Amino acid sequence: MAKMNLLQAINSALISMMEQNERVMVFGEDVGHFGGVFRATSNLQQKFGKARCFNTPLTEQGIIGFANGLAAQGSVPVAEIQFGDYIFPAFDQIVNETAKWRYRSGGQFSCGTLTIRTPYGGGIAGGHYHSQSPEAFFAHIPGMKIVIPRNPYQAKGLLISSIKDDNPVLFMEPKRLYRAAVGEVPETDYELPLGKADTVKEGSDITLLAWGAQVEIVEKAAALAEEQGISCEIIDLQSILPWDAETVINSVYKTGRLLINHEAPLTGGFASEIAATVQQECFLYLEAPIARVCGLDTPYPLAHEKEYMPDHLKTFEAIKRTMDY
Amino acid sequence: MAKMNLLQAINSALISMMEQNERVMVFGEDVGHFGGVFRATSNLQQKFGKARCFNTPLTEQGIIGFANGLAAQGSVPVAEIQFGDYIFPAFDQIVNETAKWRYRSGGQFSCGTLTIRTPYGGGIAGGHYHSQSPEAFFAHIPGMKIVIPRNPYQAKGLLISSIKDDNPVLFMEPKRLYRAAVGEVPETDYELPLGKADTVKEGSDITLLAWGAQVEIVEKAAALAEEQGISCEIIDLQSILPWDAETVINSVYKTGRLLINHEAPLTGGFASEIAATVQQECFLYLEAPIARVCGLDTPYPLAHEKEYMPDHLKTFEAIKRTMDY
Amino acid sequence: MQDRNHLSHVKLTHKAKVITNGLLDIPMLQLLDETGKPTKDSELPKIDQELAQKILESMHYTRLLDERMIGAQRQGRISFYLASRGEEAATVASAVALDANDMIMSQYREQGALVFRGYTTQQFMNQMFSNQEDPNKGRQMPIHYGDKALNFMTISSPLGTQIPQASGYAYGQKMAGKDAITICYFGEGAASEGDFHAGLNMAAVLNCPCIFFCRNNGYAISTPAEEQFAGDGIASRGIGYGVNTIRVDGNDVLAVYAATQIAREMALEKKCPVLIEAMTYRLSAHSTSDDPTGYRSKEEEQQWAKKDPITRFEAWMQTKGWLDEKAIEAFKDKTRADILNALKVAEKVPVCPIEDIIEDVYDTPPWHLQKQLDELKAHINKYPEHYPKTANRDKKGAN
Amino acid sequence: MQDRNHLSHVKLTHKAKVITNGLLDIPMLQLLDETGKPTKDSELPKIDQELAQKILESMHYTRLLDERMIGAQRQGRISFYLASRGEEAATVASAVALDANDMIMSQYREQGALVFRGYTTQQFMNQMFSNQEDPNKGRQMPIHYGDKALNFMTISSPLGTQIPQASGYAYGQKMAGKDAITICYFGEGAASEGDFHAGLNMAAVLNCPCIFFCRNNGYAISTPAEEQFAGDGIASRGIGYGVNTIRVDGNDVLAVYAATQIAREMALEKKCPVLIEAMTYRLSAHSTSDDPTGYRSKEEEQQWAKKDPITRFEAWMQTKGWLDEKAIEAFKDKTRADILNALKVAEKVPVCPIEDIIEDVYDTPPWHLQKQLDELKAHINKYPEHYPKTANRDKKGAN
Ligand SMILES: Cc1ncc(C[n+]2csc(CCOP(=O)(O)OP(=O)(O)O)c2C)c(N)n1
Ligand SMILES: Cc1ncc(C[n+]2csc(CCOP(=O)(O)OP(=O)(O)O)c2C)c(N)n1
Ligand SMILES: [Mg+2]
Ligand SMILES: [Mg+2]
Repeated sequence: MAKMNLLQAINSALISMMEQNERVMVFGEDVGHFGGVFRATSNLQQKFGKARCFNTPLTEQGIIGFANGLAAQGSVPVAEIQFGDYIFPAFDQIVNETAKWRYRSGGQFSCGTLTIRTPYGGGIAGGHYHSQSPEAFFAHIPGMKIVIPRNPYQAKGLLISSIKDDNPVLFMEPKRLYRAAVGEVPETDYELPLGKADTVKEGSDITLLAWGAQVEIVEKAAALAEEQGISCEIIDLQSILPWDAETVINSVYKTGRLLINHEAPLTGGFASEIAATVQQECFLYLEAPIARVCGLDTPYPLAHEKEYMPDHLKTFEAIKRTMDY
Repeated sequence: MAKMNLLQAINSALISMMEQNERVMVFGEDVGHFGGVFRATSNLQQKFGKARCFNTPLTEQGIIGFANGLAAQGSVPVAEIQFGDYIFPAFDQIVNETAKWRYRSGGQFSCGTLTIRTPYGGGIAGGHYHSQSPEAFFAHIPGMKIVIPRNPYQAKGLLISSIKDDNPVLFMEPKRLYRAAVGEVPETDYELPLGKADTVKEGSDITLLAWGAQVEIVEKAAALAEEQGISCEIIDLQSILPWDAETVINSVYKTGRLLINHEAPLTGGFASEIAATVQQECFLYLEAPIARVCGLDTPYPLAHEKEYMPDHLKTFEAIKRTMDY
Repeated sequence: MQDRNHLSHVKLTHKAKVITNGLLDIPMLQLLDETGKPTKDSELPKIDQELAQKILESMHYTRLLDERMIGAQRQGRISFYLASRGEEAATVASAVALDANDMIMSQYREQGALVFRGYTTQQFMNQMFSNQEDPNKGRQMPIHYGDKALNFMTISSPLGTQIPQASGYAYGQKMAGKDAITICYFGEGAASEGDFHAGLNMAAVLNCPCIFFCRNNGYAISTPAEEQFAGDGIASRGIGYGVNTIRVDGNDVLAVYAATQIAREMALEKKCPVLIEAMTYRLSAHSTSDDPTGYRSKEEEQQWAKKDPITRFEAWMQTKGWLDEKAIEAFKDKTRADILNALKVAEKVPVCPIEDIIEDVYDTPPWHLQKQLDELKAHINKYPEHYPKTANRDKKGAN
Repeated sequence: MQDRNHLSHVKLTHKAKVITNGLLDIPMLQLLDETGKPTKDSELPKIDQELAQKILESMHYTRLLDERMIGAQRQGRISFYLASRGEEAATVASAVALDANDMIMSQYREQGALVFRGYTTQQFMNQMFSNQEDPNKGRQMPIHYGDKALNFMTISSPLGTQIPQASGYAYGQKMAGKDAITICYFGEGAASEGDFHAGLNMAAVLNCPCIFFCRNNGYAISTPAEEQFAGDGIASRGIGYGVNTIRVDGNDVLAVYAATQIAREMALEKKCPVLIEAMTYRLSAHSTSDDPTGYRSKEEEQQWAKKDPITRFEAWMQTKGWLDEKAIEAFKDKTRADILNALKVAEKVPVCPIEDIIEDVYDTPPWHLQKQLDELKAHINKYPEHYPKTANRDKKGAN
């Protein structure tokens, strides 16, 4: 075990994978000698050479296009998109190519070995071009997997699983936790299962569901609620696609109430899918409407970031409203 | 009044707008002399000259980038994307540019005059690259409006409103109705309001919600249901963003049941947003879970198109299940 | 740390002079003139009678396949077809220069390359009838072939996407120490996509052993080349990326063959990309959905019909004494019969069973897809008459 | 119908020759050598003492602003800054050649152009403090300026997006019969984006009166130019698109001015795009978030510091007898004081009131945004101490 922050955990996972499998290659803008603008790929070029860890030209569509071809060839690309906000030029390569490659070829070829890493999320005074949480766009793409860790331990285990998984994975890293989240992480390899939620805390009155950096927000809200005698069950979804409906549904069977928190705008955010599914599956168990505490339907603001955020107070208020319904 | 099919209605709207306002320009792949691969822009170049109706090079990101600049300049671009399946290379220009332009400039500049037209949807043996219904991807973008007509009358009125509206509008055309949908259309100008649903048929037992080509599917299902004494209210959403929650909610207050039908894959489709909102607003009125009858979470199949489609039989079955809940 | 100077190679000038169009004239390699005679001083690539025969047959086969399938589409037997008439030299002769291990990533009009590689008539038909014998499992519209055994990547409709992918594929081949390259075909229209830019630039910077083979056939559906670009075709862009470039007469089998051979050798040895622009003309309609009379004249088409690549190659073979017209006629008759036969077989093979609808989305279907399939099957069982292709079948697909 | 022939301009060759790198040497226009002396035979653009003085002051102002704001960022007063040290000639002198009606669409390192246009110190500060006096309403990170009155389009972070937009903007100007063009600035890194390709090609085909001004400063954050492209810089790409192209010494005020004047005249008269590649060097870190010691040497930086554009221009002014060092020192002192003053004013101006959070998403807020605002306001009223910037304010924004 070693104390690592989230970046170090990612770096450690990449090193393990590159050591184990010489077909693993890491590339993206500034990931080479410099180690990436957040330093997640520090020392990889130095350790594994320029052929396996390299800067690309500044083109996200090119990075993913290249990665798709490399994956189809049988290599194991781990491509970095510098900010989640800049993944959209690659959207076509992801929606129409990465995700459909295996399907369209009848399983003859695939991009299964591809992992795309990208930092996402706000709370860093980044405004609308350095704060977006685009997971819902990708959740509507059959063929993709989407994974989001909330702490260093998860980050390493889930990233290793993502790289080993034979499906294309979008691995989204909550950048405001890059240095803030610190914890004990095994120095050796380990895998955490994809598609599984993590029950962070058990409780009986209401289920609080979040992922990534928002888990600590709902934890804070839960602490306030507990003071008022409300027992909260907290679930970290971890995988957005496929998502662990079973764990969520079982929890709601028990608590009868569900609150989902995410940073992305409300309309069409992934909370809507969860709410739609859970109202279907738990209709007779629900004691109150499923609450969504999300970002506003605006671009991510700069000056009003604090007001925009689905913070612990908004979550706490929604818990109370749901309890009092 | 004249009998027109959906394509002719669109062509008629474009002619009206180009006649009225010399700043209106129509462009895209093959839209010039040839009049577009579906012929929606027939004769526009001949009538208004090559400077106002022109072919572009084959680049969707370029078409929308160019259109964004043209709109910011004060012209009124109507850009065509040849198939909805090929809009993704332009996704960045739409998400990060079109939709955020007014916001980021504090209202100094905007792309409000832009209209993007694109055919979408399946049922034409087009497989996964000529059948997609991508509306949900765009519904998660604050700043966009999304409009979908179901017949020639709507098509003309809504397209004119979209072009005149001072917000960027994505105008999605159900291509399997291009020639199949025929109806009486005024030869003169008229506008239909954006953001408003259209109650196609009143009923008391269940609300059926759809848009575009799926409206006729739910109509067929409703006919089957009526035979069994189930009274269906049918709503055509018409605008996906902003959507007319009020009309839907009021209908559900009355019927106590809601079924949403769309062709796009279930997970993260726009039905999820509607379900999430309606379960919140109508919690105490709902007599059964909100049903979603949608595409499967797979790419749009070719050989199994019929099986994939959320057709009238699947809808009818879901109506019965919802009634019997 | 390395000291860098992005200026070190740049010469100075002190007179403001704008570089305007026409600075660069990229000539076109032609080895056979339009009558099939070797051009002056031209060094022909090595080619024996057997290979020449195979090339000629591949071109004829391609054209016959095109003709028959356009017919089949008109008869409503298949939904769509896309012919390559006039471009057979470009697609067949380029494939000739490749090794069987080289990966082909094509756009959609390169059936000639696939024919040369040995795709069988039955395979063509199975794909076009989307039946369960198609290795792509009938998932794509007609003409979107793909075959792992032949190193022919499954075709994808979105244009240009295969270009950066080819760079990545080639990089992977290099890293894996393979003695193979990737060839990437595309049209001059697709070269307007951002992916073209990304793909060529990345290949140049990352030294990918890849041939970018552009078929400049003058049109992208109805859009003529002059509304597609203002520069000197696609070749002039190669210079911009620092990519080795050759322009070739795409209707000249020998020139295409020679250029692709040189390109392959260079790509493999120097681990670098090479761009080939083959100047040709799409004699056919864009596809069966298209009608070119809306955008070009019969006269123009006739002009180009005179440059027919098959005729030209036959004329050359004739001068070599290699042309056996009877044998060719026999080959054509047999091919026509084979195609019709295979077509009849393919149209009777059922589509994949319904279980297939959720396959290959992921490596194994996750819970939500399994659930959707279960519901779908129950529904089909309830209304078997509405889903005749899939109802009442055992898993093998027998009705 | 017009008969078309995309081959008609192409010359033939009969020897297979690959065009390899180095065919094209695009020279760089330099009018003042590195010591500030006019180069041999060079024809200098017309420039009087007043204009020279204004250019010099704009460059100094830009550098002082950069220095002060880097300091302010270190002090934690603003969150982010991005300096243009070393590139002031490229950005100021290009703006000098423009008309006030020309639209500027910049990347982010072109504060020099904005200074020359007359953006005030207070405007700079209001933007950087995201306060309610910023015409962009404080919605963007520092340095994302925009000002309609000055025809300076609000900056957007996603790289390259402004390039096809500039083509469209220029097309609109042409169609509206305006006597104005658009200039589009971008870095050599951004030129790798697909949007660059689309923008230049469309401008060439659609005859857009637009100057594409590339600052090739050797780096994109840590990525050196040689890992960005393999061709002859960005200029060689112009040729590929058939776009008129000039390469210029970006550290030479007079050469940049002359080149941009020529480009503007050509763009306006011929209704066509012109590409300028200004060779320069980013002497500063990429931004305050960056530390270049991780990827380049001090020696390399020092090499380039010797080519400082301000020093060079001062040396030339000196030879003209136009340099009044005292006046310059006074100007610099006054500028420093002005900046500090404006900074202190700006940091006290509040951010926009909370009502603003839903404004400008649409022309008017739709129902769902209004509802979200109402809920938010109620929430803020409940916890005013947690939202100190917006709680307990009247609509005007006074606390
Ligand atoms: C991204 C994308 N945009 C548009 C289309 C529709 N489309 C199919 S073929 C075609 C023209 C392609 O022309 P070119 O690349 O020159 O190839 P050619 O047909 O001439 O062989 C177009 C616009 C597409 N398939 N993909
Ligand atoms: C689409 C996109 N990708 C990545 C980034 C992150 N980024 C910001 S600046 C930069 C480097 C730009 O280099 P260049 O264009 O050469 O301009 P310079 O900074 O040298 O002036 C990068 C990668 C971005 N802003 N947008
Ligand atoms: Mg073509
Ligand atoms: Mg740069």
